[in-house]
Amino acid sequence: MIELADISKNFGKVQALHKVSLKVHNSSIHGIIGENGAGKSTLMKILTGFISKSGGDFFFHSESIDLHSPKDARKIGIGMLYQEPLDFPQLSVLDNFMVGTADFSPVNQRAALSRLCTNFGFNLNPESKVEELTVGERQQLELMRLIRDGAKILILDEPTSGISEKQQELLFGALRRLRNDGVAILLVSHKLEEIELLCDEVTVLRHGKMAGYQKRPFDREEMLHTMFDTLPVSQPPAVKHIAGDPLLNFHKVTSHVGRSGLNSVSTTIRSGEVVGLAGVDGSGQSVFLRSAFGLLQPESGRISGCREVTTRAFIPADRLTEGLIPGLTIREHHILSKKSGPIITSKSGLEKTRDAIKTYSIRGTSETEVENLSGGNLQRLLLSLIPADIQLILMESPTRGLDVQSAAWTWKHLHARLKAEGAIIFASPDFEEIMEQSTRILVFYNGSITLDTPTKATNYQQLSRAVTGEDNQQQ
Amino acid sequence: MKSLIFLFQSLVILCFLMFSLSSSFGAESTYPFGLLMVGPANDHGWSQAHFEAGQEMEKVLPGTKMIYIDKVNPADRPGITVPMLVDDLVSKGAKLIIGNSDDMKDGMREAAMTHPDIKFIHISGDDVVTGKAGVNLSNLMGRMEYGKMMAGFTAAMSSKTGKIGYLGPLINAETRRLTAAAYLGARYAWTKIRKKDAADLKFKVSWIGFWFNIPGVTSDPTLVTNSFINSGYDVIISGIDTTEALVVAGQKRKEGKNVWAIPYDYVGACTTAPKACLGVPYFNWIPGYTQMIGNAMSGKWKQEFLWLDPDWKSINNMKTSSVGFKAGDSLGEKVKEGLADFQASLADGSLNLFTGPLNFQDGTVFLKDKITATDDQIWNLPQLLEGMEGASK
Amino acid sequence: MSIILQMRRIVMISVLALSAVSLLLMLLGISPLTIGITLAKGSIFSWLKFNHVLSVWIPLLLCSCGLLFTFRAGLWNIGVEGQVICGAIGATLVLRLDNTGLPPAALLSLALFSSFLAGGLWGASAGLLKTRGGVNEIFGGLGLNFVAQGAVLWLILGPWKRAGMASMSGTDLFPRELWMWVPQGWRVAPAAIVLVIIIFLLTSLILNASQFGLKIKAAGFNPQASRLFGIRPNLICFMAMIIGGGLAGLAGGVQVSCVYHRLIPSISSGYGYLALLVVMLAGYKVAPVPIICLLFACLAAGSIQLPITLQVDSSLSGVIQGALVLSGLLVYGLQQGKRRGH
Amino acid sequence: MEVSIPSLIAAILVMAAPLVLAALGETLTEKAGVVNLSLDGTILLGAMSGFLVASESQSALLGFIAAASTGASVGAVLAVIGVRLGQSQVAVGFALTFLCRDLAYFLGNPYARQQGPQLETLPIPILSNIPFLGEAFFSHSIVVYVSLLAIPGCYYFLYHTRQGLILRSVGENPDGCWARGINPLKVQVLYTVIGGGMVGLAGAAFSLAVKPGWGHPQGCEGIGWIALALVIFGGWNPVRVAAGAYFFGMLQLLGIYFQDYFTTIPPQIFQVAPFPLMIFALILINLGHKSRNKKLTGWIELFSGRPPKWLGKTYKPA
Repeated sequence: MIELADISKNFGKVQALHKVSLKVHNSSIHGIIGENGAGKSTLMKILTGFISKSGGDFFFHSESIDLHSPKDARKIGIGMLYQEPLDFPQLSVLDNFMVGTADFSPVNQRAALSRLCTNFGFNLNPESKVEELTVGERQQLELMRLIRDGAKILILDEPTSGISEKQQELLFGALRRLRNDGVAILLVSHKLEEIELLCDEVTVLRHGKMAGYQKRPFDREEMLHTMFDTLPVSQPPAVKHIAGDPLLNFHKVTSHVGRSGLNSVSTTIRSGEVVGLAGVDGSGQSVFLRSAFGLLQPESGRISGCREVTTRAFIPADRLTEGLIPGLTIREHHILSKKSGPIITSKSGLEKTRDAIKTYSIRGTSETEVENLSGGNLQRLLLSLIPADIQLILMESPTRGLDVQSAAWTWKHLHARLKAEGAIIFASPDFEEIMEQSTRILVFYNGSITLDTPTKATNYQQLSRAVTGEDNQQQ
Repeated sequence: MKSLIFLFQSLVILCFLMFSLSSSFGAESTYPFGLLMVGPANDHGWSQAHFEAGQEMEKVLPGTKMIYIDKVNPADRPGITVPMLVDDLVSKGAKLIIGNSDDMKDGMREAAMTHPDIKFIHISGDDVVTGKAGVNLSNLMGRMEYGKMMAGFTAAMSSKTGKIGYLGPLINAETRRLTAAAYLGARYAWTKIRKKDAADLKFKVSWIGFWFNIPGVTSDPTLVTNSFINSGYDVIISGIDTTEALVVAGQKRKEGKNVWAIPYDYVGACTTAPKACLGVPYFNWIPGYTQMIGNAMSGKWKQEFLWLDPDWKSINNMKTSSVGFKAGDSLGEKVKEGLADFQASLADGSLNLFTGPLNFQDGTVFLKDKITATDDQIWNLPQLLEGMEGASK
Repeated sequence: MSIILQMRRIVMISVLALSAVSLLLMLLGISPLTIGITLAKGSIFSWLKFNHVLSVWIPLLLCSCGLLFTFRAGLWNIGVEGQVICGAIGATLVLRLDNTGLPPAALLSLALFSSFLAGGLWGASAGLLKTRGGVNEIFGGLGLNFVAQGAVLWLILGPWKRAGMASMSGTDLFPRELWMWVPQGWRVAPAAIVLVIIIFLLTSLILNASQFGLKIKAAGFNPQASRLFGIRPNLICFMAMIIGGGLAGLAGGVQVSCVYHRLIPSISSGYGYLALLVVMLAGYKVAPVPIICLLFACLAAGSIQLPITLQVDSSLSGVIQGALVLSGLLVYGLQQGKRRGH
Repeated sequence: MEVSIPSLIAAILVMAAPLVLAALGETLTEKAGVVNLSLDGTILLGAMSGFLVASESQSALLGFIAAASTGASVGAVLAVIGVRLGQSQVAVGFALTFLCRDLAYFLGNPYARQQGPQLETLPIPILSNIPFLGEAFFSHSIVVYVSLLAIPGCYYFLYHTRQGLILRSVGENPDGCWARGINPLKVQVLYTVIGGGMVGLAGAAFSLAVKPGWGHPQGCEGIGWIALALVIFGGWNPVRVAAGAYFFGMLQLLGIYFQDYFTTIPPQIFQVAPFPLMIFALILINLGHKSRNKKLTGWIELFSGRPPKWLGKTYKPA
């Protein structure tokens, strides 16, 4: 039905996709699996016309075509179900169903909606507002809209994150049905379980390249193996700290922020620990970190421990827009991060900034505005901004975008400055990093901690199973 | 930043160059005078009456030249004050400055102090009487009471419902005096000519807050007139500088309502809606200006408080009469005759409407029986009169 | 940004705006050159006229300084007009006090202080509406403008009206000794000039060279991230609103004590709105503000000459101001679009 | 003053007619996610151009067309700088407000206080003879009828047509529209221009019917800000927005009647009243959204609405 041949995509110097080829056939479900940053979302944006490819060919029924906008993709029957449904929360279900149809007739459309609902066993009230629906229901609505629009190729991005088991069953039922009706389906997922349940074939992406391809029956180990890096089966942590007094205590903390929120999370972080948070993006790690820093207030439960902001530091994943203040210079960031006199002279913070630039080898001058720094430099700047007396360091993706040396350097620094009474909590999509750097691992799945283990006591296989939801019996 | 400063400097230099190239404007006249008007020069009202009189001066008094600024009020010209404008006019050679609004009282007084060599005429003020003015400041006003009496007379003669609305500007001695005069004229027509009961005559004043509409600051005169007419008032007498009352009355007539309006201030005011216009009491500033400017030109200036009468022989003579009443097209013949008689009795002094018994609005006695009011009592009328509706203060 | 780019920007904006206005004038058969000469003559070619320019410049610069604070904090403070009015009310309140026994100079300083306080409170209430009430500061500010306008009308027509009058002309004049001192041949109080220069210097010091200014900037640029630096963005915004309102209030105080010597309904003279245009044209930067204020003040003061000598309506100067700001936005937009395109 | 109810209703309808047109135009624009802050200036410019063209051509119709196109052009300027070039819509709208106002005074100066054409009233045959209702509703100029018809028209367009649905969705989530093959920028530009046109019409409604004539001041100054406030007050719902306009018209009129009863309160205060009311409404709306009290929320939902999600933000397609 559709075929991608050697599709590449560059964002400036970054190559997000490198010669990816795959075919999606009628009446089949094709899975795409890969860790964060593997290039899945870029691939889908190309398929739906949101962005244009930099190289390669796109065939539809063996005919080479170009997609310039979502309109083009829609025309040839490509429909996509986004992870965050691209719908209109304030409008009614029926309105959402009708946006963009040529046939604007509420009576017909209402009938079409209820027919589709019955067909697939969904239960939606056309009058209720979409914002009152669950994510699962919003997906159902979108799915029916795509079918009504005659989508021949359906793309689904992480369709099961944040939806209930029952709705998942409904969704899978619908997808199987659609496959039987001749629709080609492309399913993007983290979850091996889903792939195994649904897919006829699967392509594994890694670092923007094709890492593997399998047909039914799948080989699990092989799939995991191609998804993540080939790792030594079990590597001892590079550092050894002795866990000391409790530093931070989470008691049944519940929050509804984010995709999965936090689901009655209880844990205690002790001084001397380096805690790695593993899990699929959006499983609760970022909410956990933000709650720990005090940016988010839990809806119920209690977080206790060192309260003062000055004794903890947070480095978010989106370094520039969440962690720094674009428009301010490196020096200004240093002045802000440290208590100083009310008046800023041309010398204020200068020495400290120069020191930091030197020690952390930041490529820039003290007057460089932070938005002009590259990813690695941003991270080093953020590290340099952490005051010396800090107790708790919270980080998201501490080495994302860094080359091997910078990453190693970063960790050396972090461990070096971690005093006996301090702790580091970091979330990372990279198992390697977690296994190497942490003393303790918390695995998040759908807002809950599903695995809490000393790094020594676990291995790579157990982790990948826990992360993909295979192993829910732990804890 | 340097570039900005550089740009600014070059602009300044450029301006200087252009300045030297440009020829000086205007032929020198021997006696330029300045006119500060509170409203627009083409308002069909108070300011236009002044503007046209000023223009006339250039013919009547050869050698004079008018320099004028209109819309002199803080809403139209934010941040600009009367003394500033006087400075400007003086720098343009003005030897005498006329300020045409009561609102300019403080500014005129201050300007007169800063420019002792320049003569000032403040219209409708009374600084000369109260002794607050320097010798170079005179006051000028016309006895509009007569005009307003005729307006009130005409209104009461024409009204079918016996309800007369008065669109008032702001409340002060002047406006109280004029509304009271209009009421007295109306009551006279109603009781003496039409022989009806004084209690059946409704005379209501609604104040908008200023001499003309300033959106958001004053009440909207269009709205006020509309609500008058919607409540059954069929003649609206305007006391404000602009013609909204007449415009609305014209509109309502087109809708088939039998209503009229009497505008104010300017001889040509009726042209806005001739069919709805019963007539207009107006000021003619030519005699006053001629006298004061003429004296100043010939060195005979003396501080004066001029309150000029109409020329009773011919009140519409633009050379001699300071106050006039121009009958409108829609004025009936009968009313016209009555008006002529009324005017005649005012002229020969046989009728003085400010004669007791008259009570104030709050019931206290203003004038006892057969007593006529002094000029001072009329000028400084402290309240509206009994029988009038509307706020006095 | 490089000087050359900035230079090019200024040239582009002025050429665009001036050519648009010139074209309009030529279509109407008016010579743009004559207009330019008249405006220049009416503003900078005589000491007295320059005094008038200054009397516009002072309150305009005060309002603009206040706006610099709020814009830095990422807020659209549209309520400047109301803050000016409240400042004027605050000053009048003090200047109307009888028998205080205070020397006039002390009373005047007190009046200015009270105007700062009143304006600041008004600004704070817009800030409170935003942080506590969830009312967007644009609509809150706009609403408060009208409320302040209502309050001043009520005061002038009600408790503070002149004896026997209900007029929009304003309250009674203050006693002569409560007018700010003006030397012979001047029309603006030197004290006000000194005050505004000090305020401007303080503003640029605080915004460009102080810990507090840096915090405002951080909270304005990225409120979320500023929390990581221990800044409470809501508190900072609130303080910026107070300072912004206070400075605008001070402008009202100056209007009352130096220009009108009484409270009038249109005491704010539209400076609040004009100041917004000034700061927008300045690209929200501190340094160009006094120069643009001067330019706008020249246009405003010079515009009186248009009807006197050319019988052209004064509103032309407003057209020039508006055209400058709009072409400024257009040029910024084009340049940003280009940069994005690269 | 004794009040005759039908004539009071008639007066409110007339006074509010331009306000209704302007507020509905702004509702359309804002529903598409664009804030056009320039209303106050656009109304004046529309009033001026309408009056000027009408008195030159002696045709009120041409005047209305001129005013609408003037308003549409102002909308187009906002659309180019504020939507296409991505500058702050508030800043552009604000600059436009003052540019348009002064341009109107400047260009219109030669026509100030001149005689110009006025719309005649067109009592609707038969209907206008109905007692009470006839005087109140069916004896007006065409402007009033248009404003009355515009309310259901606007409502129908927004909630019962395909284009209306697209318009609303763009204001909610332009990305979603882009994914459905709709170009949100085009839609935003279109409705900024159309909304501007309606605001221009409101201007002509003033200068050719409600407050006939042109001058400085025209008398319609400040109405633009009120229209902007009404859009919020009415919760972006055309019917409630229009109701707000009539409420405001009533307050204005009552201010004049109240002058007699509350002599201590200047009538001008009543003109200011809608603003504190608006702020109060906004606070209530906010509290309502925060509160978990279902009863309170439900009650507030009755007379409040939420702004379109993308209101005032610039959409940049990926």
